[in-house]
Amino acid sequence: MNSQDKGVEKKSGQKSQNPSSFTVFWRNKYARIGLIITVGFFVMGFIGPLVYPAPKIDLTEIFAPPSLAHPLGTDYLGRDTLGDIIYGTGYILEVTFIAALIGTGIGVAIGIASGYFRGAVGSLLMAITDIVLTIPGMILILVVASVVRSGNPLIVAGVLSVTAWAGFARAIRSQILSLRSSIFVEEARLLNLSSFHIIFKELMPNVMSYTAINFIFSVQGALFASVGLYFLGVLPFSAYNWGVMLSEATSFGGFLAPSLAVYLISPIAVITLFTVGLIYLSFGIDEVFNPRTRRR
Amino acid sequence: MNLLLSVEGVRVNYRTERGEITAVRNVSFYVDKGDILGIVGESGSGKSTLAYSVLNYIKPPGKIISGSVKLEGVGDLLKLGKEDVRKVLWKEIAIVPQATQNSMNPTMDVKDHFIDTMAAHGQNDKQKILETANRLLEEVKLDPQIVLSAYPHQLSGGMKQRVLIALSLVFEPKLLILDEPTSALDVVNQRLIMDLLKALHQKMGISIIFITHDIQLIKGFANKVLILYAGKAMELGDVNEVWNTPLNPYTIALLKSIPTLHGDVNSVSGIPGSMPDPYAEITGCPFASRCKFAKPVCFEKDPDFLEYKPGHFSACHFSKDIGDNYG
Amino acid sequence: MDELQEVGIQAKTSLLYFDNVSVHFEIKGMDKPLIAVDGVSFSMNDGELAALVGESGSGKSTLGRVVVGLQKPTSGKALFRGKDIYKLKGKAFLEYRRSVQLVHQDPYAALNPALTIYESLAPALRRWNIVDKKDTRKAVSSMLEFVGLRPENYIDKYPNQLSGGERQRICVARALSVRPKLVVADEPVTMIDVSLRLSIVDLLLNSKKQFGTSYIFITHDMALARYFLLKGGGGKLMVMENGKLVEMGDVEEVINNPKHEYTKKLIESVTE
Amino acid sequence: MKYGYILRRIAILVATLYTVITITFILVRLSPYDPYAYFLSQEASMGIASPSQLAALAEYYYNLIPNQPIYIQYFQYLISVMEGNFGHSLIYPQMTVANIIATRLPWTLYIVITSTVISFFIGTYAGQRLGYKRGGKVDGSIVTFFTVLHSIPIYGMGLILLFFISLKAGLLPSAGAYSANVAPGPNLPFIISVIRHSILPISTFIFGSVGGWTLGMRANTISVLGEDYVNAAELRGIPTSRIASRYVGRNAILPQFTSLVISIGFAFGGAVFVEQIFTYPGIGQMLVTSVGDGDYPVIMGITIIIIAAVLISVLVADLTYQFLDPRVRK
Repeated sequence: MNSQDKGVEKKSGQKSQNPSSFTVFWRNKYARIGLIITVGFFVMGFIGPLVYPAPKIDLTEIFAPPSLAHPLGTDYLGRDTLGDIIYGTGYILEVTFIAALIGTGIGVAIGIASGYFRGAVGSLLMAITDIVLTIPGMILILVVASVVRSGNPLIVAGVLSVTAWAGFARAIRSQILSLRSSIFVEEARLLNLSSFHIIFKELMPNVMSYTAINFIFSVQGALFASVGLYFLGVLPFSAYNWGVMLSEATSFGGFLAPSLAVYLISPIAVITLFTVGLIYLSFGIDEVFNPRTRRR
Repeated sequence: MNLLLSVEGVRVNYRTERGEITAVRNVSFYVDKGDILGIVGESGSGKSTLAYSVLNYIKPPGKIISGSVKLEGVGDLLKLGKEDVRKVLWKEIAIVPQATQNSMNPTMDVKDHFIDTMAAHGQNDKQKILETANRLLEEVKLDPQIVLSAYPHQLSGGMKQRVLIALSLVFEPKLLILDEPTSALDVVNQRLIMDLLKALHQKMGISIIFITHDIQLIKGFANKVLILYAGKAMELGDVNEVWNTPLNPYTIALLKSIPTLHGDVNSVSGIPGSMPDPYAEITGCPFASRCKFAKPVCFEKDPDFLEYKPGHFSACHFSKDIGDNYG
Repeated sequence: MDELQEVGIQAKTSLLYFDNVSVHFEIKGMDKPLIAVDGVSFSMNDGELAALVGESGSGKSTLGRVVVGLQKPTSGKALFRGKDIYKLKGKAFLEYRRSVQLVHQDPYAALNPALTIYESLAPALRRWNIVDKKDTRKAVSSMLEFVGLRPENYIDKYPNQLSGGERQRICVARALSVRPKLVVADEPVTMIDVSLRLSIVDLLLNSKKQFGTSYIFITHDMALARYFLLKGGGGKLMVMENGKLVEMGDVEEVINNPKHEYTKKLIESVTE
Repeated sequence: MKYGYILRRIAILVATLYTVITITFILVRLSPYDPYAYFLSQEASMGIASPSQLAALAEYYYNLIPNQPIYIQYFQYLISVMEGNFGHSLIYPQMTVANIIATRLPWTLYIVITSTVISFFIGTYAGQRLGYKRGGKVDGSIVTFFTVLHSIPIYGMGLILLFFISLKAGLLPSAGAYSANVAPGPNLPFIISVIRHSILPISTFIFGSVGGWTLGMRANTISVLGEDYVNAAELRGIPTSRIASRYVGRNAILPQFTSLVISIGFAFGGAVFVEQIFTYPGIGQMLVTSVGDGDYPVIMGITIIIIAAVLISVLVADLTYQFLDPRVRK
C-alpha cells in the first residue's frame, strides 16, 4: 500500500552508490535479451555480408530443403534463404532506423513546441497533430508509396513517417504541459535561466525515457510497414529483401513446393525475433530512465 | 474490563531487493474503551504500517513476523483467516486511510460507496442504507442531497475526507483508526475535521486511534499518546503526563523542537542528525546516535519498553533517572 | 520619474515598497472575481526580517508571488528599490531577478527529478557568472556545506534518493547561490518532519547573519513565525486575513498585545 | 455530456476528411509524379486527339477537366467527392468507383468489426486474469507468449494460417468470400460458406491483435490494483469478487476503450494485408489491386471512404467513452 511503505521508501538507498545506467539496464533479464538480439541484427546486417557468401541462382537447387550448404534451404531460383535474410538485413535496419529518427524527431519537436509555446503557434500545431492522428497510417502510407514508388531508403523512411509522429507528439505535448507549470520550472525562471536551458536541460531529460521507448516502437512500426509494402508489391522489386521474399513465397507457385514452409517462415521469424528484441529492449530502457526503479 | 484492544510485540518486516528492513520493531500498546489514542511519529517511524498490522492488512513485500492483536469479543486478529478478517473489517474496526484524495472509486458515486460497503456486510435494504447515509452525511456537515449523487472528482479534498469518515461510521465500529486524516488538508479543513471528530467521539463514544506526524494535533484531542521512532515504541501514556513529565529522551527532544508563543526561543531547537538508515543493522537504541543522554550501553543494548509509572511506558535505559529529575 | 515623487522618499530607499497592492482572479463561471490580495501596503529594508502569518486561503502565498515577480498585481504599486517590479527592463530587471528568490513549500516538487543535485545547482552559478566554469563544482560543494550537507554524499545524487529535509536544504542552497538580497520563504518547513524544522529555519537565519539577506517568512504557524523573528534578532509580524493585512508591528508587541480580533483568534488557537 | 467537446470532435472529423481529400488531390495532381498528366498523355498517344473528347474522358474518370486553372480543378474535385461521385475505374471503365466501394465495403466491415469485438473481449478477459497473477511463474511465460504473438506481423500470421491450415491441412478455404456453388442470399448453405471463408481472415486479425489487448489490460489491471481505492475497498471488507468486477475491472477497462479508438484505424490498415492474402473481396484487397494497376480514381475513392469509415467509428467510440467515464462526463 502506498501510504504504508512511503516512509520506508523515502530514505532507502540513501547511502547506496549510484549504479551506472548500464549496470541497472544489464541487471534486467529482458533488457539483456533485447540488447543481445538487437546487437545481433546489427552484426548480421553489417558484418554478415562480409563473411557469408552472397546467394547465387542455382536452378538445380530450386526449393531445396535445409542442408549443411543451405541451412534454411533455397528459393524458387535456388538461392540460399539464409543469404537472402542476411543480405536483406542492412536495408531493413537503414529504413527502420531512419524512419524512427524522422518520426521521433518530428514528434519531439512538435510536441515540445506546442506544449511549451502556447498561443496561436501551439494551437495550430496541435490541430494539425489531431488531424494526422486520426488518419489510419497504413492506408495513407500505402497510397503515398503507390504514387512515389521508390525503394530509396531515405524516401521509404520518409513515407513511413508520414503519420507516425502524431501520437508521440501529442503524448510529449501533454507531458510538457504539466512539466512547464511544475514548480522546478518556475524556480528555473526565478533564477532567470533561459528558455533554451529550460527546454533542453530541465524538460528534455524528463521526456527522454519516453522518447527512447517511442523510438524503439517506431523502429518496430517501420519494420512491419516497410516489409508489408514490399510484400504487397507496392514498392519496386529489389534483390535481398525480406518483404520481397514473402511476396515471392506466395507467387511463383511456391506454395505447392514441399519445403516452402522453411522459406516462408524464415523472414516472418526474423521479423518476429527482431520485434521481440526491441520490446524487451524497451523494458530495460524504462528501468534505466524511470527514477522510481533507478533508486534500487 | 475496560480493555478494547491490546497489541503485543508486533514486528513487521519488508523484503526489498537490498535486503530485509524492519518497519515495526516489537511494538506493544493498548486501547481502552472510549480512548482516543494518538500515534505520533515522523516519516519512516512505521506509524502507518503499525496501523495496518492492527487490521492484519500488510501486503507483500511486507510481512507480520510476530506479535498479537487482541480485540475484545473477537480474539487475536493476526490468527484469523482472510475471510474472517474481512468480516471484522469495518464492522468492528474501521480505518480511514491516509491518501483520501484517491481513496474512492472514481467511477462510483458516493451513494454506491455506501451501498457497496453495507451490502458487503449483509445489509441489503436500500431504503435503510440511504437513511443511514443521509444521517451520517448530515453528521459530518455535508448536504446529502448534493453529495450522494456526486462522483469523487466533484468533491473537494475536505469533502472527500468527511464522506469517508461518514462511511466509516455506518456500522458504528468499536474502533476507528484515522491515518493522518488532516495532513492533506489546509488549515481551515483541518480544524473542521478535528472538531467533527471530537463531536462524534462525544456523541457515539467510539474509540479512536489517530495517527499523525504532528504532535501538536494530539494535544487537546487525544487522551493517550504513543510515540514511535524508527519503528520502535518510545513512549506511551496519558497525553498530559507525557507532555509535562516525559520519560524518553526522544519525546523530550521532539517536544523541545516545537516553538512556543511565549517561551525563550533559545530553549527550543531541532534534533540534529537524521533517522537511521533502514538498511543498516541497528544494535542498541535506534535513537542513540542523536540522543544527548546517550551512554555506551545505548549503542549495545536495545532498551525494553517498560512501565515506569502506572500507565506510563518508555523505552530507554535511563527513563528512571529522567523521571526522577523531571518529576 | 514622477512615480517616485508620488510615493515619496521611503519608496526610493526601501528594498521593497508595496502600496495598496491588490490581486484579483477572474474565475470562469463566477460573476465576481476572487480577491486574493486586497490593498496591501508595507515596506522592507535591506537586512530586515518579516513574517507573514495567516490561514490557508488568506492570500499570503499570492502576496509572496507578487514579491518574487510571478503574479502581476491587478492594482497598486509593487516597487523594488523604488522601481515598479512589473515594469523593470534590461539591466534593472536582471538585477531584480537575481536579488529576489523564493523557497517553495514543497521540496518534492521543487527539484527536477531528472537532474542530479549538481545539475540542479550549477546552471544558476553559470548563468550569473558567479564563479569560473572550472570552479563550478567546488562552488556547488561549498554551497552544500553551507546548508549542512556533506558534498561527497549528495552532489551526484538524484532528488528521489533524498529525504524531504535534505531536499529542502538543497532548495535553500539553490535560492541562496545567486546571493539574493531578499528571499521569500513560503511555508518552507510545513512538509518537513517536526524534529528537523528548526534546523532548516536556523539555516535561513544563518544567511541573514552572514550575508545580510532579508526574508519574508510565510507561515500559518504563529509560534514558528515568532521563533524565526526573535532568533533572527527581531522583525515585524504581518497578519493577513482574507487578502488584507489586518495587523502589522514588532513581533513581541503584536503577540503580547494583539489589537485585531483575528490576531487574537490565531494566538488563542496555538496549543501550548 | 460536454456539448463543446462533441462539436470539437466533429470539427476535427470534418477537417481531417477535408485534409485527406486534399492530400489525394495533391498526390494525383500536384506531386512530381502526377499520374493524371500521365493518364492524359497516354490517352492522347492512343489517338484521342480532340481536346473535347479528352476533357470528357478526364471528367468521366477523374472528375477533373484538363486545361482549367488548378484551383478550379480542385474545387470541381471537392464538389464531386462531396456529391459521392468518385469517377470511374480506369480498369473497369463501366464501373463507378462508388459502385465498386459499395459492393466491397460490407465484406471488410464484417471482417474488421467481428474480429475487433472478439479480440477485444478475449484480450480484456485474459489480461485481467493475468494482472491478478502478476509476478508468478505462469504469468512470466504467458506474458512472453503474448509478447511473441504480438511481435508477429499480421501478414506473417495470415501467411502461416493460409499455408498450414488451408493449403497443407485443407481444413478451410483459401480464397474468396463464399463458394461458387452456393447462391448468394439468405439461405443456410450461403451463410455457412460465408462463415467458413471468413474464419481464417478473422482468426488472422484476432491472433494479430489479441496479444496487444491482453498485455494492455494486464498492465491496466496491475496499475489499478495499486490504486488507493482498491486497498480502501478491501479495508471496508468488500468481497474480493465485487472488488474484481466493480473496482478493478471497471477502471482497468476504461483505457482499453481509448485504445479501441486507435485500433480501429489499425484494423483497416491490417485489412489490406489480410484480404490480399486470402483474396477476400473487400475494400482492402481492391485498394492493393488498384495500386498495382495504377487505377488512381479507385485508389482515391477507397482511401477517402476507408478514412471516413475510420473517422466515424472513432467518433462513435469516443462519444461512447463519454458515457462510461464519469470524470469526462461533466
